[in-house]
Amino acid sequence: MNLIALVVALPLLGAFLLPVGARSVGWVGRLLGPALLLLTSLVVIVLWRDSGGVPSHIELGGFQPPLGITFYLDQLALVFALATSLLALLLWPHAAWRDARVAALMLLMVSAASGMALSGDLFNLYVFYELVSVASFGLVAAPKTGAALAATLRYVIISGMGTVMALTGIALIYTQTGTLNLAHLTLLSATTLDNTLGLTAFVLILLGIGVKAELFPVNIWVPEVYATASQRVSALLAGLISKLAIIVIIRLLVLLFPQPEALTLLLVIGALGVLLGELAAWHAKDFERMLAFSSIGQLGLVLMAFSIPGQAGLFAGLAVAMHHLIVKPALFVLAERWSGGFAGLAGAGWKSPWAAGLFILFALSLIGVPPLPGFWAKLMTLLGLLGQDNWIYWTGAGIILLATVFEANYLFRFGLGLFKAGSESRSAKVPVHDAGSLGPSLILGAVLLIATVMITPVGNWLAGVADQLADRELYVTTVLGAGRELP
Amino acid sequence: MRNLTSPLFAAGLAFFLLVVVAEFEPGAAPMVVGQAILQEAPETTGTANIVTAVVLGYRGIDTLGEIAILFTASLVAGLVLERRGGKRQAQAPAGNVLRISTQLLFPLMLVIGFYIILHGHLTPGGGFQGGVILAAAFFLPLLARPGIQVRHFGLAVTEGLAGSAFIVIGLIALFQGGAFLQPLFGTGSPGQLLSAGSLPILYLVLGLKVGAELAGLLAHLVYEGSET
Amino acid sequence: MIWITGLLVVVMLLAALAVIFFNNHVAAVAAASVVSLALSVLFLLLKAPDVAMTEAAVGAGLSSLILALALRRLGLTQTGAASATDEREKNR
Amino acid sequence: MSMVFDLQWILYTGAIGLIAIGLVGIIWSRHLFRIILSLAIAEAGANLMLVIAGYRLHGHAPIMVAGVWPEQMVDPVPQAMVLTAIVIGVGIQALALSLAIRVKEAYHSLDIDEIRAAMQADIDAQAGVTGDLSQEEPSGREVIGPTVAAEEGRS
Amino acid sequence: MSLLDALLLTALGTLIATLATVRTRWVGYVASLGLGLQLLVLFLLAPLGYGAPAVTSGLAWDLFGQPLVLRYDAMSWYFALITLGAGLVSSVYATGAWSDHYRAAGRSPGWLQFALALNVFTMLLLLASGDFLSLFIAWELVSWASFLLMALAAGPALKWSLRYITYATAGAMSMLAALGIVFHLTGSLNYADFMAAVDQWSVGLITLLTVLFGAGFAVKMGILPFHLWQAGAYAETPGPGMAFLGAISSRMGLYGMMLVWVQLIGLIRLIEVHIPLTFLSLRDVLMWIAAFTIILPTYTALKQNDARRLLAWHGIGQGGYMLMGILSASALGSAGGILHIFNYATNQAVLLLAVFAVVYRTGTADLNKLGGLFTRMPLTFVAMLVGIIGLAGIPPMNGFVSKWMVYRSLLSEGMPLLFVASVIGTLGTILSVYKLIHNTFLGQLRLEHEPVQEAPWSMVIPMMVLALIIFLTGFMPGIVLDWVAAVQAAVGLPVLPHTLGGVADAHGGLDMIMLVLVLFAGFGVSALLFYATGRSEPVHQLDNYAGGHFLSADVRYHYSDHFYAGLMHRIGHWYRGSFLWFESVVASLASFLAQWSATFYRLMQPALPMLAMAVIVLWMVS
Repeated sequence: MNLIALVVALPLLGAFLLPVGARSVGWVGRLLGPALLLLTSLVVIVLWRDSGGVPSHIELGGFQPPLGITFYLDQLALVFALATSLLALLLWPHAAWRDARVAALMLLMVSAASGMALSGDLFNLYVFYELVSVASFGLVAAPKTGAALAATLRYVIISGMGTVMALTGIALIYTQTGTLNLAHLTLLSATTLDNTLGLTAFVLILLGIGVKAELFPVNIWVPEVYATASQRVSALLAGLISKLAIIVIIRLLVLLFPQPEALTLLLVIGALGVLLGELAAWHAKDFERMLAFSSIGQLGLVLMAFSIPGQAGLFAGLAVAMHHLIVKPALFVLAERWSGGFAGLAGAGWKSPWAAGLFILFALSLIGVPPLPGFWAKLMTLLGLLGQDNWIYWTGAGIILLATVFEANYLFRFGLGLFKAGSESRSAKVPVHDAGSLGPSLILGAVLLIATVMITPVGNWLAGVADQLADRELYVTTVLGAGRELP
Repeated sequence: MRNLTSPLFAAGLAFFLLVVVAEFEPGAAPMVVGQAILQEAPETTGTANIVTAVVLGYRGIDTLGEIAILFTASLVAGLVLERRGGKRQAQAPAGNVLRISTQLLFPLMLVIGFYIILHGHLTPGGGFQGGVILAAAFFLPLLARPGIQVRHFGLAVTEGLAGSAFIVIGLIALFQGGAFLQPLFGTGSPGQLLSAGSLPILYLVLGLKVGAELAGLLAHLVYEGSET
Repeated sequence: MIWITGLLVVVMLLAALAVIFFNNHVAAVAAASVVSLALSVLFLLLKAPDVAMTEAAVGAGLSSLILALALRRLGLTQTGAASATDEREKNR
Repeated sequence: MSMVFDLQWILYTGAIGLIAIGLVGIIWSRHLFRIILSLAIAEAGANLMLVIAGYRLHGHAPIMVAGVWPEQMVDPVPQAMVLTAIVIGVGIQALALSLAIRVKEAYHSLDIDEIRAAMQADIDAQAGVTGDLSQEEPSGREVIGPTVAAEEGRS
Repeated sequence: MSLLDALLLTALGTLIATLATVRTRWVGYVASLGLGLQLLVLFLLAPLGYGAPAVTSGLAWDLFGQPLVLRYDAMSWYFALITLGAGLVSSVYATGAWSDHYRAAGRSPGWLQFALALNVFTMLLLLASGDFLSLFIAWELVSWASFLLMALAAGPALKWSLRYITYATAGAMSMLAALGIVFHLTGSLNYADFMAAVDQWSVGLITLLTVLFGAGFAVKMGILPFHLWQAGAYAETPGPGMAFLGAISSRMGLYGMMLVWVQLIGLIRLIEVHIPLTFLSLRDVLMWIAAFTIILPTYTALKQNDARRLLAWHGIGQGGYMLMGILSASALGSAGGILHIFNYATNQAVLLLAVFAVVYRTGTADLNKLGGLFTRMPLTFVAMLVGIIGLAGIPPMNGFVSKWMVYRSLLSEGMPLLFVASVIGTLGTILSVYKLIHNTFLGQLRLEHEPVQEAPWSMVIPMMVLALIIFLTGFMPGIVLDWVAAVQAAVGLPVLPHTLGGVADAHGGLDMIMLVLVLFAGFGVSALLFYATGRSEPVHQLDNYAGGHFLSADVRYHYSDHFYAGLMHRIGHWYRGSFLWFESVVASLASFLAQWSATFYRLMQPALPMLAMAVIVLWMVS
């Protein structure tokens, strides 16, 4: 089982060697990145098959868990590690083929992202989170236009503040508990973290890691960065990295801070995110920013789903998160050719019907039109929210319903704009999608359709993952082993 | 609006943190894991400096993450600052005093740097501190003779090789059946220069990498354009 | 022991305030290096020699160097006591 | 003992003071360079808090020296963490400064508001969209606006 | 593999077959054949229409712990019959000549047929829903299918279909909220638990559920506050699509209302729920909404100059009658309401097909530019004549039977004010319907319409069949009343005793057979007198005089421009467009909020909200 460390080590090795070797070895250097990603996804698949669904852990450096750092491999971690490699492979930015440094940044991001999914140590999660954000600074600033650089700078400042808050949170936790291993912390949390100090630490870490998870107060950077960065990088950031940040928060929530106030806090932040995101998206007048605001709204929805107490909440949250993981990158890839204001895109649907068809499919799934998985995810969330006897949860459900109406309006305002007839719209200047530019969207669309057809097995599997995530005792016994004497 | 609210909010945050912090009993860190490491570290890793044992042994992946962050930071700084064939500002030639003192200081700083790196597992200090000193050492000639070309390619190669060496050592442990980044070659006798198995090698490699990276970073900052 | 820590903390906080309120950028960088120097001595008092060395080498040494170089590249190195406002007109 | 209590109070006021001053610096100052500096200050404060977390009164440095027993030593784990945190801080600072250099070249100013306005104008121009602050075309009119229904007669 | 599965599978088969042949010429025939097959299978299910127990489908899923049950009962069968009837007629109408005309205009009739088949399939699925979850899923599919049908004709239709889908999503979301509340209260989504638990719920909860479910259905049905989208959206739908939508699509809302209000919650509870500070009960409020839904849209129809818009506004008005009848909860009234669904479907379909036949020939539906087509298109004229007689509710046609039953029940149930309101509505109907036939067929033929011939047979046959159905069900309403009685039994309303000729009750009831025979006897005598005595002589349409002197042939003396100008002069100021104003208030409020949130992201300095949030939350936490 120790081979899982390769998932973090190999891309890192590739990243270190790429800037050195790229000039001399030419195309081998270019292919090194995708090859490594293929290798890591194979490793994850093999390990997943062997583990057969039973969570296990590995000790890095061979030291006993509470002292050393451990990687915890349950279904959730493995699925996100696999998703990281596959999605990065699918969305390999065009700049990465030309410039070895961008390829190195991508490899760093992938290794840190899978590290974040797997790691079972508080400070280690922070280091991987920091590596992901520094790598994303590089990828976002890659276009080197004035706007991209300014947007990245504002992003660096707000991430810097997030770092400070996360560090303070970790310091508080360490002062109180004296350990960093999540399993050990879970044992101690009942006695030490179940008070205002625990909540303060949670709030600080939530804001710290929330920068990447596009939580309400700290997602000011999202529209600027997604509008200026290259679309595939935005796809990766919006689709994958934000989910990983949320998964980290949820793992901390489930293991260390099971207090109800934390859940209501998540709900309030999520609700504000949904409301502001969807309203701003309705107001946006160009495609990228509409997608950026819609991703803020969707992530607010993910947070609200996770804020439902108990296993139902985790199940609904995972469903919405996985659905957004598939749909948003595909939409951003569509934005590669269809970037810019809506006026310029009037009638673009006639010239590239496949792209328009894909957009309609993804829009329907985002809104939650039945047979598509988006509907089941939203239904689970709403039933969960309305199932609580608490008026805040009911207002949350109301906000989701209101936001869906706005979502339907702005998505199909753009969708129908694609088919606006009229002579000038058929002119040459309308951007056209061809097979090359649609590749990733087509694959993700196929995945969505497969999930639609096999909704019951996918649902049961997700319920299994949610059960494992919700089970704190399983986590502690797997990592620390039953009955071990602890320092 | 900003000038009023920011001090207010900062004061509020400080107040809450103080209220929360006041509950800790003074100066008595629980040291739940710390005490166990202090007992166990000398035997398992064989280092005198327990912090090095923690940095490279117990929390090795943290340090790997750390040098990756530094590598990314200097990579991005290079990516952003580099411009092909940028004009070289005509800088005033440094005075004689600076030139001569740099010639004197350069070997001295190299010695100090390597000393600190190699004794990382015995005395305080190690890869990071030594690497910074090496970077400063490489930076001095730039101050002395502003016009000289910086061998960026050389720096990049050392940086890449050192980083991959760090990982390769970890992988060797993995492929020998142990865990990733497991200390190798036994522990040797504590207190000796050649003790603590693979840790000193890791620190050496780390020092070289940090040194090369920061030198590259400083070079990028100094020059407008630079050939790579 | 208490007095030294107390003194250091006061110096550190004053230097931190100075970083924000000094008009002249070079002075601000100097104040920043004072903060990290005071911090590294504090780390020594807290029995963390490794961290003290790192803070001294990286915090005081390297970051001040990087800040100074950046100042030169940004063209803000005039040492006169120009006030922040007219300096903004200058670099417009 | 009062002496112990004062030491801890001094240290924590120092740490939290640094963080607070850093955060104020980031928000209050208009000049980009000062914001990056204040960020460094805030991170220094956070590092100090981490080290304080591991300090034990009358403890010894965690170096195996003759005559010092492990029980007397200070907690080594936070020191390892701070090592990493300091170097991360410098890494981000260097990155921010290089970005600031290029932003100054692009927008010829280091005032945070001017940069934001110029960036927003760039993004709007690149997307071919008129900024919605302009009064001539109030936004969102066409969505379900009454004009749509007007021509088919009032109801 | 019950008959219901056969029905659904044939519907799916038609859908796939239409999709396969969408590019070819004979897609119309494939679609019509498929719909005909479905109608045949429905006839095999006929016992349902006569009180047989519900048929449940073999396909049952269990999704996330919620069983999805598909079953047909008398009500579903009745609605399915109308859906398939309307679908078949529209599909046949859309094949042949009309499709060539449509293809010449640059659009593809194949996709229209596909959209029709998709709408029929989703509606059959909706009618088969056996629990709340399948009801909601099918409901969303129906709204999105009709969105596809509306958005097919690009151009102005895009704006209207976007408006429709916004309303429809709002309605669906209110239904989803109700669904969530029901799940929270009963822990499951099937009807049996709901009906068992509804007794213990408080008055407020029942009102909330009624309103939430009702809002969802009212949007589709076009009940008053949510009616603004319907006229424009239906009018922009291409030809037969509009006939289908006008006939049955908005009645799915009525199916939902009957299912939830009448069958699950039960009208008795709605009557018990008293609105504080007023003497009205919840049911009375709903009936008054239905009454206003009759009046306002009908008088807006009066002002329309486009025939399609006129009939679309009528669709909304007539919906009010059906709702009024059902809510009267008496055997006679509810039977009238349910019968009116069938009657109005046939009337609306035949009128729309006639209008589109006129459009096919003359190219325009603008009532100010038509006239005197009676001489050129006699069969279409007959079809429209039968349609407007039925719509106005004049004896020989079926419209009279259902309107009579509704009026009679309003009086016997003691609701005179509602009776007055619906009579005002009927007045509006007669006025606007007369405008339709006068401006199109009566008066003098225009110069440019001289060469116009009768519509091709592929369009006339469906119209004639519909006209025949209207007359037959008017002459012998008993045929449909059997099905209506079965529906009443299935839904839990008192069943109406009826005979082949009409209603039999103590106060003399209604016998249409006798009435029609007497009517025809009267016509016969007057026709005999008119033709036999030879006094009459045919006069050319243009040989007329006004004010004592003759008009030359080139002067067309035809009162069709701004037909009701005089009437409008008097009641014009009553049209204040209050609903339009309310809608634009909501729209501008939403756009203001959106602009503020966009500016929040544009202007806000990144660090301040983070610090603010940290402090606020810490304060709350401590």
